[in-house]
Amino acid sequence: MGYKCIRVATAAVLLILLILGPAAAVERPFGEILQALPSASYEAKATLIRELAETGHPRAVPVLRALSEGDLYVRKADQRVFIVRKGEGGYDLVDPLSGEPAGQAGRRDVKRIGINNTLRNVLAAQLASLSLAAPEAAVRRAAVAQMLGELDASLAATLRARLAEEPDRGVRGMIREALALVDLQAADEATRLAAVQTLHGSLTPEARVRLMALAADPEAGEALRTQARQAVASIDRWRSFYRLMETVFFGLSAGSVLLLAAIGLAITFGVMGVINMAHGEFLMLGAYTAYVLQQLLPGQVGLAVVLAVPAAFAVTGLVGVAIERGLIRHLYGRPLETLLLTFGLSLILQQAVRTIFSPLNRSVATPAWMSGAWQINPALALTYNRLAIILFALAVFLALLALLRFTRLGLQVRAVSQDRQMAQALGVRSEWVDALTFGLGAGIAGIGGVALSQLTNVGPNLGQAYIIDSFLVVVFGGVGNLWGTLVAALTLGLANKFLEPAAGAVLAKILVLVFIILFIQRRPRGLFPQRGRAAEA
Amino acid sequence: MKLPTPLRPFTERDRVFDALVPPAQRVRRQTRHGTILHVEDVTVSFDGFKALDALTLYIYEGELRCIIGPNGAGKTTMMDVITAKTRPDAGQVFFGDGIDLLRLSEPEVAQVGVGRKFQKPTVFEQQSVWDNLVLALHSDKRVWASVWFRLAPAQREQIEQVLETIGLVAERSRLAGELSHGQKQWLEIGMLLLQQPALLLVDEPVAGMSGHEMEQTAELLTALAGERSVVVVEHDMEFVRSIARRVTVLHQGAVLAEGSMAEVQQDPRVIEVYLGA
Amino acid sequence: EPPIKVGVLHSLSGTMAISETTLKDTVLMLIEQQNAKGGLLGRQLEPVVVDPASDWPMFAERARQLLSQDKVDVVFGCWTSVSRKSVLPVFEELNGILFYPVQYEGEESSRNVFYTGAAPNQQAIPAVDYLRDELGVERWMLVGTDYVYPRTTNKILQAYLKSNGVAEGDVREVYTPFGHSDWQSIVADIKRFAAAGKKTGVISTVNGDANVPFYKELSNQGIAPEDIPVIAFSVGEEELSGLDAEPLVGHLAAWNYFMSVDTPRNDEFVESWLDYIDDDARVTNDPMEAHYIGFNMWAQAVEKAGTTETDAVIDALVGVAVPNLTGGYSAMMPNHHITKPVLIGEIQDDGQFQVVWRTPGLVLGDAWSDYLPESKQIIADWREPLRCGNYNVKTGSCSGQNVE
Amino acid sequence: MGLLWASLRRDRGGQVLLVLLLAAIILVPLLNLAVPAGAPGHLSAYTVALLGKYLCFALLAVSVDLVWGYCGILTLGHGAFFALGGYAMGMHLMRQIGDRGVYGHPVLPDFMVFLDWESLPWFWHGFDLFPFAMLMVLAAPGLLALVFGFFAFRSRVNGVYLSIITQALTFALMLAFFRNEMGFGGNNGLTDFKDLLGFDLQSEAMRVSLFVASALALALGFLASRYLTVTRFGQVLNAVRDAEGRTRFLGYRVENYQLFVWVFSAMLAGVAGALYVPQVGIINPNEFSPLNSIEMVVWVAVGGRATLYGAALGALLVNYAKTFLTSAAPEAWLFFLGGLFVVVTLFLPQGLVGLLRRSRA
Amino acid sequence: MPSAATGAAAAQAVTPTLALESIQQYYGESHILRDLSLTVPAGSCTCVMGRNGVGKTTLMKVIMGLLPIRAGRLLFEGDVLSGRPAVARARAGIGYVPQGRHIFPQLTVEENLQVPLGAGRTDRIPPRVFELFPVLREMLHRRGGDLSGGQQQQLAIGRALVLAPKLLILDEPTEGIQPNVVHDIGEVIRRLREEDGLTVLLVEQKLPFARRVASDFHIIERGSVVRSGAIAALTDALVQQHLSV
Ligand SMILES: Nc1ncnc2c1ncn2[C@@H]1O[C@H](COP(=O)(O)OP(=O)(O)OP(=O)(O)O)[C@@H](O)[C@H]1O
Ligand SMILES: Nc1ncnc2c1ncn2[C@@H]1O[C@H](COP(=O)(O)OP(=O)(O)OP(=O)(O)O)[C@@H](O)[C@H]1O
Ligand SMILES: [Mg+2]
Ligand SMILES: [Mg+2]
Repeated sequence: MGYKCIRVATAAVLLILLILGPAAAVERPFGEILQALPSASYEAKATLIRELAETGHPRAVPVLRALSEGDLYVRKADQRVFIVRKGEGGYDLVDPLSGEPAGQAGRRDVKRIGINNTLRNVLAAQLASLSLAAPEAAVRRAAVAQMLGELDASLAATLRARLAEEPDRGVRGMIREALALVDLQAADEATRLAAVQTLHGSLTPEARVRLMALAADPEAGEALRTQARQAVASIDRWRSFYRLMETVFFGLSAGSVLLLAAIGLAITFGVMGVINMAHGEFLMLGAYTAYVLQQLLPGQVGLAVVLAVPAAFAVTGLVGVAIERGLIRHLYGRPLETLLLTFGLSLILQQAVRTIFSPLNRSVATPAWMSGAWQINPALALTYNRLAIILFALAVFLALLALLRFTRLGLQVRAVSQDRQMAQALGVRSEWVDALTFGLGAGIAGIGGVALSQLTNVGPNLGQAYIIDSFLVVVFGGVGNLWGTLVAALTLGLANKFLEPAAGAVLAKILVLVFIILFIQRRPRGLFPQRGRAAEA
Repeated sequence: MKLPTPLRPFTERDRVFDALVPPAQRVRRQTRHGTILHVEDVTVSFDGFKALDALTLYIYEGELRCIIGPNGAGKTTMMDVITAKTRPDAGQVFFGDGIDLLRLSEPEVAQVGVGRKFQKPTVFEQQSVWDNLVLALHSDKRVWASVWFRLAPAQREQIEQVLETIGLVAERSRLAGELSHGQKQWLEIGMLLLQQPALLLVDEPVAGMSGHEMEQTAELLTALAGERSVVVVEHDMEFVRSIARRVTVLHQGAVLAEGSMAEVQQDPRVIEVYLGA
Repeated sequence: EPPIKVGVLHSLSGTMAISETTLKDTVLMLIEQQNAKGGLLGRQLEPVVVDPASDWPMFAERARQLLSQDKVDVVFGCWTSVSRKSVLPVFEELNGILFYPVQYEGEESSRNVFYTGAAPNQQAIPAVDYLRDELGVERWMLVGTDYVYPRTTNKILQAYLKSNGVAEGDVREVYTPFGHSDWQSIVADIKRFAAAGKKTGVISTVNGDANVPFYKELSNQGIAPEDIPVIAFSVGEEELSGLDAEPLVGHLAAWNYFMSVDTPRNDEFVESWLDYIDDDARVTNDPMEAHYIGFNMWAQAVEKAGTTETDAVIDALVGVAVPNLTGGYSAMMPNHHITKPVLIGEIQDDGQFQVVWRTPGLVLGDAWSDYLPESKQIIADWREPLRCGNYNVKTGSCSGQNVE
Repeated sequence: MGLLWASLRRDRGGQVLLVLLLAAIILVPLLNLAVPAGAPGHLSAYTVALLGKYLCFALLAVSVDLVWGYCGILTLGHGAFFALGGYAMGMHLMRQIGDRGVYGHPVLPDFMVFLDWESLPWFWHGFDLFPFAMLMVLAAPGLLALVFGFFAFRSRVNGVYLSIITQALTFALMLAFFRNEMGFGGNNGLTDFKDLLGFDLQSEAMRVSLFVASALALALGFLASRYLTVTRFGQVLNAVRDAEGRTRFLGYRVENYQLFVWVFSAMLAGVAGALYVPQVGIINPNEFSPLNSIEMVVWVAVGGRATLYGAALGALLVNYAKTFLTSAAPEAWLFFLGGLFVVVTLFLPQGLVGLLRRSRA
Repeated sequence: MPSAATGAAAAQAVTPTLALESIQQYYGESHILRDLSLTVPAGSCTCVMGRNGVGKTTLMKVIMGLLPIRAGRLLFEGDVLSGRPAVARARAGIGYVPQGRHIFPQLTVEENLQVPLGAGRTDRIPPRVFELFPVLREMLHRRGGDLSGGQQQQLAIGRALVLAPKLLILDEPTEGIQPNVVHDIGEVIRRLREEDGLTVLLVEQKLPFARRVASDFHIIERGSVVRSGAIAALTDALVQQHLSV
């Protein structure tokens, strides 16, 4: 509402200015400042940006945003400034003053107006104060958050004014917090005490920093200092609680990555008994499928990632079936030799990818809905990609479990892997079962690869990075037990993340390995061992 | 003081490597009462199912004892307990007078003189019949002794004899894995003989043997008894009748009846659960 | 006339292939261009390519093969320090010439090796200066892969920062294993470290494959360059081509060359590279420029010496100056390191860097860091009369030499 | 000993291997030192070093075959023992540098100097003495194998579980040795060796001596392993491989047999590593890489399991193929090597030895 | 009961359920089945006998298609079986109870019984199986590998019946089974033949049992059939001659 009013008002002002002509302009007009941007040095640009913001021009926000996002260009031919949208074939130009389309230009006809980090800071600050009245609460919240860093008296006044009309409770809370931060420096004791009270549960880093400073400030009164110290203690309690939550989240997400990497192996190795050294390369194939799909669907990152899941399943699954039919089926009953064969295969697949896609890493973009974080509070944010992967891993796991539990295939796979000849003699088409199972394991690995493509490099070495961990997970969980794989993956993920802050990443990894070695001494058949007479013999 | 949980199992284990202890001597068995094996109140359960239920059983020195009982009565499980393959939940097993078998590991049980033939013939499939027998041969079985082991002429003789007995002279250099089911049974009996145990546990020796072979086996076992104690589990009543002096009937993990073959055969409970009309 | 043989010792398979294959292609391109110009001394150049397969002992073996079997006149090769360390004795024993194109930790100067990549003072120190002076960074997080280059660089930086009055508590070092892919905890840690109220910067010596997940995590956890700038020493155009640069815009790298540098010579180089590799999507990077400089230096030295004979060429090389791609000249110094400008670039969304700062002049590569107590007193000078790579000015002795 | 000769008489492959080694011990020094460089028949230093390296790998393969082929322990971590032996030797060579390092420090190796170590860590003491270092070449891998094996075998860890924890072991060691704090030179490892027993490592004579030492070590290692496999000890190993449980019921303490052969094999691997390091001039944590250990198993499988000489043959062949292919077809050698493994498994289930046997039959 | 006592001669008239013609089988170089021919008349219970190691089990595996043969022909209900894989034979209606039971050790009893359902001859476990072997119902959720030897044997027979076979091959089915159950199995075989029209091929060493359930017999020696006939013709003299050592 408020925003609209301002817009109407400023539009009116602008209209008047236009009618009155240049004579009435005390300050330089918006367009003129804008035209000065391209040729200015970085320092000069900073001043220009401030000036642009201060005009209060309705186009200030979009223009500044375009500048900060690198979408503000200058046309080489006439040195005019445009906002640019990258479209098919070329660039669509938008007139910065009117927001109207202004034709097209080729890549080489325009030049971007460069900014650097300092300018980005300036831009962020200016945008923040401009968007304090934005219609979306989230934008306003971000604006307030941005302001926390550089609070001063004038900003405080703006905020105070805003507080009165702010409809959103969350934003109001933030503004209050920001004002309390200002009030900490106030002259009278009471205001300061009240500010400390307000900041008691605050999780923003600035609050803690300033309270700490206050607690250590010899000038401040004893009561104030004690209050501040208590506030810090309470903040720290909350922070360590959220830190624990965060670590758990990290652990679960690390565990789900392990799960996704290992679950295909839990089938090819765990159920079928093929010591599948090429498993890592199946992951890699899945990741490359995601890459290829993104190439095929330019500009549709999200769709490509979603489609990549079935596509990777199909591609890797088929490769798996082909490998099983062509090679591995000759090796049943000679499990150790599958190691040799699949090791050879893994070398071949790696080199094949190197030959086809070059040895360089490929870039797989992350869709918008998997970028960024769900900021629960200033001390706890859950990144969307990790959240997505945790859910995805569980979904894959459950689907697989259902498949093996509720279809005939599951039973037949186990029968075949335990006694191939007898299964045949009972009419089980072991060839089908083998091919399907291996294909399933490979396909699931491919799906895992799609997930990995969202987290890490897509390159020929991708598989190598995960193969050892995958085997560890399957073995730690107990070969042949899907639940074991789940529990093992999550346990290892959590163990790693809980150790890491104390021991460092390297030592944490070593400790986890040592833990596995010791654990296997205690339970020589993993977490969920196969039991019974047959297993003991 | 309590050790941290992961370390505790290492201290609990009572198996010790022989580098650390003097060679496990064959404890001289003092068979005061003439019993060579005491099985007392042994209970074994699997996931709540009692395979052995307070089983008590004594085997006497030099005796040939037949144990019969329905499928699943716990006969094989009983042998598992005696040979340390399965640890019972409760009960005691003594060998001779002094040896608590429950505290020994499988090789130690074998070394103190308990030999076993498995229900499902288990031989070393990748080794020749001859080598299978050499492996079984009664001798010092520690690592260092094996490194310097040489077959003495007397031992060679012994093996030849056993080969003769089990009718595998012609197959001596074939791989054990290539033998037929019955031949494997024989080979395992041969291995048992060469182990020279004081107590032989024989689980279903004549399964898959023809009538004539059955007679041979019967003769062999009868000959062994006296000098050694023999426990035979078998379902073939004809065979049992031909060797049995004393028969124990197990049922649901406990002794149902015991006595001479004639007595047992008359027992209505045995007829009901086992023999049939 | 028999051709002049040029050895190429870069891994084409294994973990390092990702970086080194490009360098092999670069050398092949340079040879082709030189041949098109009529070769050297009227002789054609012939490349001898071998694959040490990212296996360090294999590097030594291959080096020996190149020098003693194939009898090459010069070798361009190696990427990792350990591969260079592995071949070093071989080059000294068989008296060969190696051009090493990658930035490294320094602390070495061999008569037979020419270091065309950056020494720490040609990359790390200017980077710190930039962060401190231009961006006002006061708190420092040094994140690296746990191996010698990051360790040494960070040691030098620690010493440098301390000598500039940075407090103990305002510097923190964190190391990860090779190929580290789960950066959640470390990035969260960076955030916490930065929450102390002072402007914080991250100096990254994270190596190779670990960078992609590192940057993805940075952007996901919302670490914006304007809040916490990250400056990297091992992330170049090639690495960026393997990830979606969009969320990283504004983070920094310090190099001696960027593909985006606007000079005619660079345009020409980029053009011929894209032509040669026949793929418009490919990029050029700093180690490629190093090979470009090294190759031209060698060619010029051969012309100068009038022979490819090793000793003559080694002697002729010192003092040779050739144009670099950033618009100046690089010269081979007596310590076998070269002079280079240092550039700071900001990552752009197209995977390129925009130069935001450069040293006013050329920086001279320092083999022995002045910020390490033991190495402070060592200098390298391969000219007469010193002819020594590690001359201890205190004791006046020339230590650790394998060649007379 | 009689048993050994008797079994060797039947072991044609073993005979060939020993004869070849003997020939190499005589011919290689002759062709390298006596025939002048450039003359036909001259063996270059490059070739000598290469052959020496192959022989070390062959010894390593024999040690792997002993536990895998004969005892059924599929070890995916034997590289750890090899590397430990190598590090023991490397540490001795580092200490031999003395004050000839770049910083001229009388005691500390270069990497310690520039990472600011104050004094030599305790575990570096004694390595300046050759006999002590040689003892450690055996003791370091031996002890690790003893401790690891003691617990693993006692707990009856076997099959893939054992394989994977051996892999975890070597992986953990790799990460640990990568750490600079460990005091083993981190990723750069130990390099820049100068001399051994007072002789220059780069000299022709030294190189030939190392080659001869490797050949002798391989011959002795082979004989010792062969002896072990033909005794009843070897039979018990086989029995364990086929039916571990059954072996116990015959009165054999299986864990002791496994432990013995495991430690013995680890020591052999350690010796191979110790001979390898001075010949290639570097030892770095990469030698602990699980991939390397898998490769060792592959050598054995290619050559032929449970034959010993087949393992040696496999190691020689695969490594020669690697050397040859990486220079002949740098872009495609992985295709060839991978293809070789696939073909061998599919068509030569008993490895190359099986092929030889079949062609003779 | 005339149907149970089908004589060999009477059966010749109709197509035999199974006919083997000049089978030659080798393990590597060792010649096990030598020019072996025999027929199993429809509806009969034919018993194959012979000493240990003569090749009885081998023969059963050959019939089941688990071992390749070098020469000879197999006819099942007049169709040529040779060359077809075991799966096809099972689906054609041959049920197999192997020597050594070959239970899937990690599958529960129920799952063991469900395995043959995939062959498509039936889609649920016939209640008949539990009727014949009540112990299986009690043990339904126990792992097959945990059962006692005799229980496993019963499971193996039950499992073969799930296939609803036309020909049931039993390799020493009484091995390790308690006497009253042995007796029951004899009854089962009889009932299956009578009520379900099943043909049975039996390997059996125990004479009394063989005499009780079989209608015909073949004696194998050195890989060939040396004697055949109706079971009544199996005299003690023949036994003495061919079945004792
Ligand atoms: N590991 C185990 N888990 C669960 N149940 C078991 C296990 N071992 C044995 N049982 C059960 O214990 C009972 C006794 O088995 P055991 O093998 O001892 O019988 P048995 O008397 O030898 O029978 P048979 O004569 O058929 O061989 C059986 O019902 C069996 O199912
Ligand atoms: N896999 C094999 N490889 C080589 N020879 C074998 C193999 N299996 C069996 N034999 C040999 O084939 C012959 C026949 O074996 P088979 O198992 O058919 O005998 P059988 O008549 O069933 O004996 P039993 O009554 O003991 O079960 C035997 O001499 C056996 O040694
Ligand atoms: Mg039993
Ligand atoms: Mg049989």
